[in-house]
Amino acid sequence: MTAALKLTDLHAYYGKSHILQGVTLEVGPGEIVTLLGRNGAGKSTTLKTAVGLITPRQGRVELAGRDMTGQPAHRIAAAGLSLVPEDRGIFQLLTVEENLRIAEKRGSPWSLGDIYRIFPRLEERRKNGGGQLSGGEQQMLSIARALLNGPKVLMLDEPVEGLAPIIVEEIVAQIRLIREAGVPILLVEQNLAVCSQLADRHYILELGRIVHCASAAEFRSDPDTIDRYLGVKA
Amino acid sequence: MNPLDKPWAQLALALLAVLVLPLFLKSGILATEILIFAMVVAACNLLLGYTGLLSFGQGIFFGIGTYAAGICLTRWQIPVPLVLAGAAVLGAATATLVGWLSIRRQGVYFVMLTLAFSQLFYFVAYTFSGVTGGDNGLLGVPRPSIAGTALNAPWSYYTFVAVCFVAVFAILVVVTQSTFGRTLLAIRENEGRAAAIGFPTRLFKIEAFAISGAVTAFGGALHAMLIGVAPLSNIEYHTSELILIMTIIGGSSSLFGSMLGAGFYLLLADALSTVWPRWLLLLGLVLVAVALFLQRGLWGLVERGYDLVFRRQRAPETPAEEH
Amino acid sequence: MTDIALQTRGLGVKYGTFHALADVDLQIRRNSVHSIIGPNGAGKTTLFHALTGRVRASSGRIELDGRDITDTSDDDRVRLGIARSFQVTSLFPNLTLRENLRLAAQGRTPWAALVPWRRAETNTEALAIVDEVTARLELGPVANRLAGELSHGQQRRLEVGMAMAARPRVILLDEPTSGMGIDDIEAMKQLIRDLGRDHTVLFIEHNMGIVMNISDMVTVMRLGRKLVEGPPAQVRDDPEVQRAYLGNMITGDIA
Amino acid sequence: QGAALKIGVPVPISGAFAANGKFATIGALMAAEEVAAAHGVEVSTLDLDTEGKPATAVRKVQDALAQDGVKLFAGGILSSESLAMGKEIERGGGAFMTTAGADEITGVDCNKATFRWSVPTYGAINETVRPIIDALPDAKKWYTITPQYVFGDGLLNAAKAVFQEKGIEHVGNSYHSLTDKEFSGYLTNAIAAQPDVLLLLNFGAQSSDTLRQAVSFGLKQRMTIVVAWASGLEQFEALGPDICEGVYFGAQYWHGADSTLNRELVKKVQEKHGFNPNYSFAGSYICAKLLLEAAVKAGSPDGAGVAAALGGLKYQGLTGEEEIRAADHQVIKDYYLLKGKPKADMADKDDYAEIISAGKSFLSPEDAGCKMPA
Amino acid sequence: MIYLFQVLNGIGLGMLYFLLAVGLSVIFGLLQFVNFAHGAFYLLGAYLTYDLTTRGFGFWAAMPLATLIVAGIAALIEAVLLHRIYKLPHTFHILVTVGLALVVQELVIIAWGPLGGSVPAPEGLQGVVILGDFIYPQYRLFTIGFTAVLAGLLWWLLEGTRLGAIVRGGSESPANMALLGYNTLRINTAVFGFGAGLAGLAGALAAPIRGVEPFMGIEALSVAFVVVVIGGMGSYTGALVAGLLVGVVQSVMTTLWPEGARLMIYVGMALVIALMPRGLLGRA
Ligand SMILES: Nc1ncnc2c1ncn2[C@@H]1O[C@H](COP(=O)(O)OP(=O)(O)OP(=O)(O)O)[C@@H](O)[C@H]1O
Ligand SMILES: Nc1ncnc2c1ncn2[C@@H]1O[C@H](COP(=O)(O)OP(=O)(O)OP(=O)(O)O)[C@@H](O)[C@H]1O
Ligand SMILES: [Mg+2]
Ligand SMILES: [Mg+2]
Repeated sequence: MTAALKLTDLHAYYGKSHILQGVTLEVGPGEIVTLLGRNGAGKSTTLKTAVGLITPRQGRVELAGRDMTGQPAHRIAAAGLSLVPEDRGIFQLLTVEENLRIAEKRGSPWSLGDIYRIFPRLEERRKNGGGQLSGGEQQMLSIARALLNGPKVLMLDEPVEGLAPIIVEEIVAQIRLIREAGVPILLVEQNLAVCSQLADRHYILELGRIVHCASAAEFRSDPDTIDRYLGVKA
Repeated sequence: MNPLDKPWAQLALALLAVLVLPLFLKSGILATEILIFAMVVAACNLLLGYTGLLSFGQGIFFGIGTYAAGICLTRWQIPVPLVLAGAAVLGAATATLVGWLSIRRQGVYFVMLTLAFSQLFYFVAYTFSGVTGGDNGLLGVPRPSIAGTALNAPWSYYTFVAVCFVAVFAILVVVTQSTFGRTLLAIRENEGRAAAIGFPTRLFKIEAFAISGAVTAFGGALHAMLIGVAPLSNIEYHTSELILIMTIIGGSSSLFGSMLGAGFYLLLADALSTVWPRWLLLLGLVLVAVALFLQRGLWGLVERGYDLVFRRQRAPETPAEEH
Repeated sequence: MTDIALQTRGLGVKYGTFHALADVDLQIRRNSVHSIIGPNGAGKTTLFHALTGRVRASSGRIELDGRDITDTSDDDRVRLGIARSFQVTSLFPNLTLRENLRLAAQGRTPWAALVPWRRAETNTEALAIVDEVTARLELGPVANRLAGELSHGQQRRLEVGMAMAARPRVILLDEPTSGMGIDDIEAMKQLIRDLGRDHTVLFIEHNMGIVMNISDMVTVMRLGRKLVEGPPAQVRDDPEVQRAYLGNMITGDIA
Repeated sequence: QGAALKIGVPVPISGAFAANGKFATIGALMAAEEVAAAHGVEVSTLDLDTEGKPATAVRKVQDALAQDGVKLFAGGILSSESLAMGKEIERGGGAFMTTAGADEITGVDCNKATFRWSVPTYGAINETVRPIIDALPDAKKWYTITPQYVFGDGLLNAAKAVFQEKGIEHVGNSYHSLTDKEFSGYLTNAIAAQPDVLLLLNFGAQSSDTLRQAVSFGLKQRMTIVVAWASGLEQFEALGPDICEGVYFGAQYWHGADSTLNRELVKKVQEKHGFNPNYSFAGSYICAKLLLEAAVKAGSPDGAGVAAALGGLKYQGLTGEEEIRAADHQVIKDYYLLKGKPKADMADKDDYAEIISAGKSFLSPEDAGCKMPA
Repeated sequence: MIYLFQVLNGIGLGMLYFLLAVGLSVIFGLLQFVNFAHGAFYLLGAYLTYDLTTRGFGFWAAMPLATLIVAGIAALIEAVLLHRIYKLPHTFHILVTVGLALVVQELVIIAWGPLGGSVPAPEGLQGVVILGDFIYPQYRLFTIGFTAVLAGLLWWLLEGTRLGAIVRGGSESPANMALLGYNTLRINTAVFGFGAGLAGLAGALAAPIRGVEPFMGIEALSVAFVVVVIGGMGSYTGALVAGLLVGVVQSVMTTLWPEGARLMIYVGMALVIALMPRGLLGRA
């Protein structure tokens, strides 16, 4: 069975600095996979490179078996790889509804109606400017937009960062729902609790390389690894 | 750093250019005009290259200098050194005012403000024709005299301007090498940080404007004496545009680049305009080409040439130069 | 003289109509290491902006050594002895490391820099500071490289060095370890602890390892207000802090 | 004969006035060839692009004087550049003949080296306004639109004097700047004053714009429109016959003028270039011709000799009998009043207008303010 | 009474200014690109209309055709040349577009000569409207109505449609548009062509009023800049309000203090920037 998303030996640079030094990972159909690592390890860069915002110097990006390497971001996005970026990427000057409307795509299993059912807050605030939303609302809007775009694979970059626990829980629930709808997810998250609640598998990234890969169960039973790579003492 | 960027090298190049120009150019007037614009462009460079300020208002100061010379020398018999000093002071004062008002805004808004000011000063000069002669300009501006003889021959006035030019260029080199100049560079790089480490950045920018205005007005005064009139066109928006274009063509990373920019433009215009009336078309293409292929201007070309000749022997430090 | 180096009373900051900071009372003891933690958007950086004068306080007052500096401009505050580093690295990328530090050292006497003929090299005092800071940060080997060409960790160190070069009495560090490798973090920890001996250090940090280890005092912020304040151990066990920041699951932060 | 003659043609070849410069250079060249053929001397022209800027003009003239040894200059279409060049050429010991408009050229700023072929503002107004007042006795109210600078004021003051003398009511004037292109506001002022005649005192592109907009406002049906200082054929071509029809134009030159030299010139230009000479062409031609012939007569192109040969010269010119007044170097010649023809009446594509009247009106050199330096 | 006329004049002028400025503003807003070649597109629009009408096309065919050709040329220039320099500092935007403006202007002179010409008002709009003391050219009234309708349409297009949302979104963050599957390069080209087309249309509409001459572009550019700066860069309503304001002030000034009409516009502009750094309606 082909992986929904497969990255092979990706190398990427910012100017002269060699950030990704051979990242290889894959996301299977219906899977939630997390990518862990320290600040600056290159997690966000991995996601950006996968979606084509950064062009890899070397390596390969495959979406459901299709080679997308070197394609511009809009092609890859149109082919079904959705990224909810770190900064959420809300258009501040557009209203909530406009933000959603420009993301609508024929063939997406989610409609505007579905979105308002999942995130009733968004319907309440649909005439609000994107810039006037609270952080949690922005996060919902960003995820909603990705859904309307009909993703084949969804990549979330720190979706719960800085959010109140109640919202974190809500978003975690939504992520589950999305997975149940059949969309595989690649999740970058620093909150280990979130990761362990959601993920089927984990990758650990360090200095631009994947240094560890484990299933959720293995990971939980191996606190040493967590300690070694992520430096967390609970 | 490229050794050519060293202050002494810059000064030496300027001196060399002043001495060599007469050998290559038949026209003393053209040579003189090149020197005048070279200093004016260098002053613009102090703003663009060293402070990061894209000023569309340099024509204001040039025009102010022109009129200062025009009025002083045709209405009253004021000695030339005094007139030049007065023009510089007036230019500095005007530039302080314009700078003070303009630098409150940043980016494109700053550009637009300086542009608005240049239009404003043009219309003021145009409207108060009693003082400025309006469209006719002020006629009969005399050349300076030394030991009782007026410097009417082209090359004798060239010598006078050359001395002024070298002095001004040296001053600008000193300014850019000073703590002040180096702080300007920091402001250009990252103004927020410069403020955060304690520099009142507005003051620095205004001072840069004042120095630039003084030099530009000084050049304007020399220009009025060169052509014998103080024309309205010197304060026009086009003069500002011209100075800016010369600055960018020359390359804003070095003062001597300004000399290259002024020389290149004036010689090109002089050569092309007699060949083909539609020479502005070629000029347009040159501008596009510079922006696409020569972003460090002619000076960048000089640096590249230097590297090619003198660096090739040494082992390459990095496998490949960026770009 | 009191032993309070910096204090705020009822400090508030508004961005437009949005209250980013409200009613913050803070007392930073002289020669202490005081850390500020809190979720993203809590107003920590805004607090630094207010303390250094980058943004205007909309209410309340700020005192440095008992002197009211609420309306003092940002460059004046540098001269009075407040210096900072930035959360997002903010250097002069096309100037050398030495020049970056020299400028920072010169920043205390900016009027001298207005003289357009004085050479920078005549300010021997500043040059001495540059050498000292370079040595202390172990940046000597790259002192003549352009700041933009330094590695991320080196840039972060230089970022802190810029604050040190101003010879401040109070030094504010905004997430000094963000983007640093594990070794760098250890070194930075030492440095901050050191700095606490002859300066007053106020720093923002998401790395609980550092915060809990070297802070004399921790202030937790949330939604622009002070939530809890106390010694590290007490803060760590505070249920409200756990709910708002450390999280009810595990810690809020890795690394 | 002696050495070859060189004549500089400093005109705007590029820039906003390039159209004028183009014809001026061909005109001067034709004059040079004629003089060369007639007197068996070698004559060459040197085109100097002034770009319409006084600074460039002066620089080029200085260069031509100093390097190329050129002493004779025919050209200078714009007032500002002509004034500046006149001074320079005087300093350099040359001779200069121009067609520029500013009264100062043969007025307060007159000098030994500078001659002017074109009629000053006084004559232009008197030869347009007077005949129209006589022809339209019922038109008692006039409105003027004037560019705000010395030249415009020259025309306006001359017009006011005529109005006063003739008992005409001057119902208003609108000043505008040299950079204006939009005249609807000024025309609205004019409409509000309800004049019988609208007198436009601007020139070149600005008078074309004003006229065009006036016609679109339907003013042609409500009042008589007069353009006191039109540039003739080139302007009519830009405007087209529909706009010109019924409008009065004052002009320095018209290719339909009935004089021997003009008929010859028109024929020659038609043969050689296939067009009718316009003002830029004719002005440059006659200036160059006069200068060159004077140089031939004086035996040298030196300024003093040429000036002496030109001063007081009477000759059959393009406008008929012409005379160069020695006291201020002003050419005394006819100024034409033209009226635009309906398209249907045009004999050929350039037959835009008919000559209503022509005549000479000049202030005395003293009244013009010329104190010729000794 | 005369002020009423002047205000009407001003509105007519102002609507053309608006049309001219809104393209510049949209281009700046979307591409952060300072376009000194905007006047050249206006020039081209006017000359193409002139050319087409002299070739026997009616004005009603010439106007849209000229607009489309200008938009096409601009889009081509963008796709081939300009998109390479967006990332460079503004200095280079200015250099390239000043160069382009020169090239266009000289090409116009080469193609159509330096003299300029007149474009007759379209059949049926050549007369004047007379109501008592009120005289006004029909064509000018038409342009007021036409641009007003156009302004409404544009507003709806930019603010009310998904297309407009895409354009405005793209102006905020091209990267985020790409993440939603939009080709921002193509959007940029389209928007540049669209903005330039508006300038071309303004030129086409202005041609019967003021004729054509090769230097009309420079003058249009400076007016457009003034309007955009006063209205606020990138603001649609700002361009409309400022366009009308500048037009009306200019017109009314011709009665009040004609010598200073031009001066006042620049004084006003300097004041607005000094007091309201973002212009009247610019984004914060
Ligand atoms: N635009 C940029 N230019 C230069 N370097 C960059 C840029 N963006 C990121 N980097 C550097 O690339 C490295 C990897 O960054 P990346 O954003 O991928 O890290 P990350 O793993 O997502 O970290 P975080 O947990 O902080 O989000 C870092 O060292 C960072 O400093
Ligand atoms: N210039 C600004 N205009 C408007 N709102 C702002 C501005 N700067 C910050 N904010 C808002 O103020 C709040 C506090 O921001 P601040 O940067 O102080 O947070 P912080 O505590 O430093 O967060 P972090 O941990 O992410 O650095 C945030 O909600 C932010 O969105
Ligand atoms: Mg990241
Ligand atoms: Mg912060």
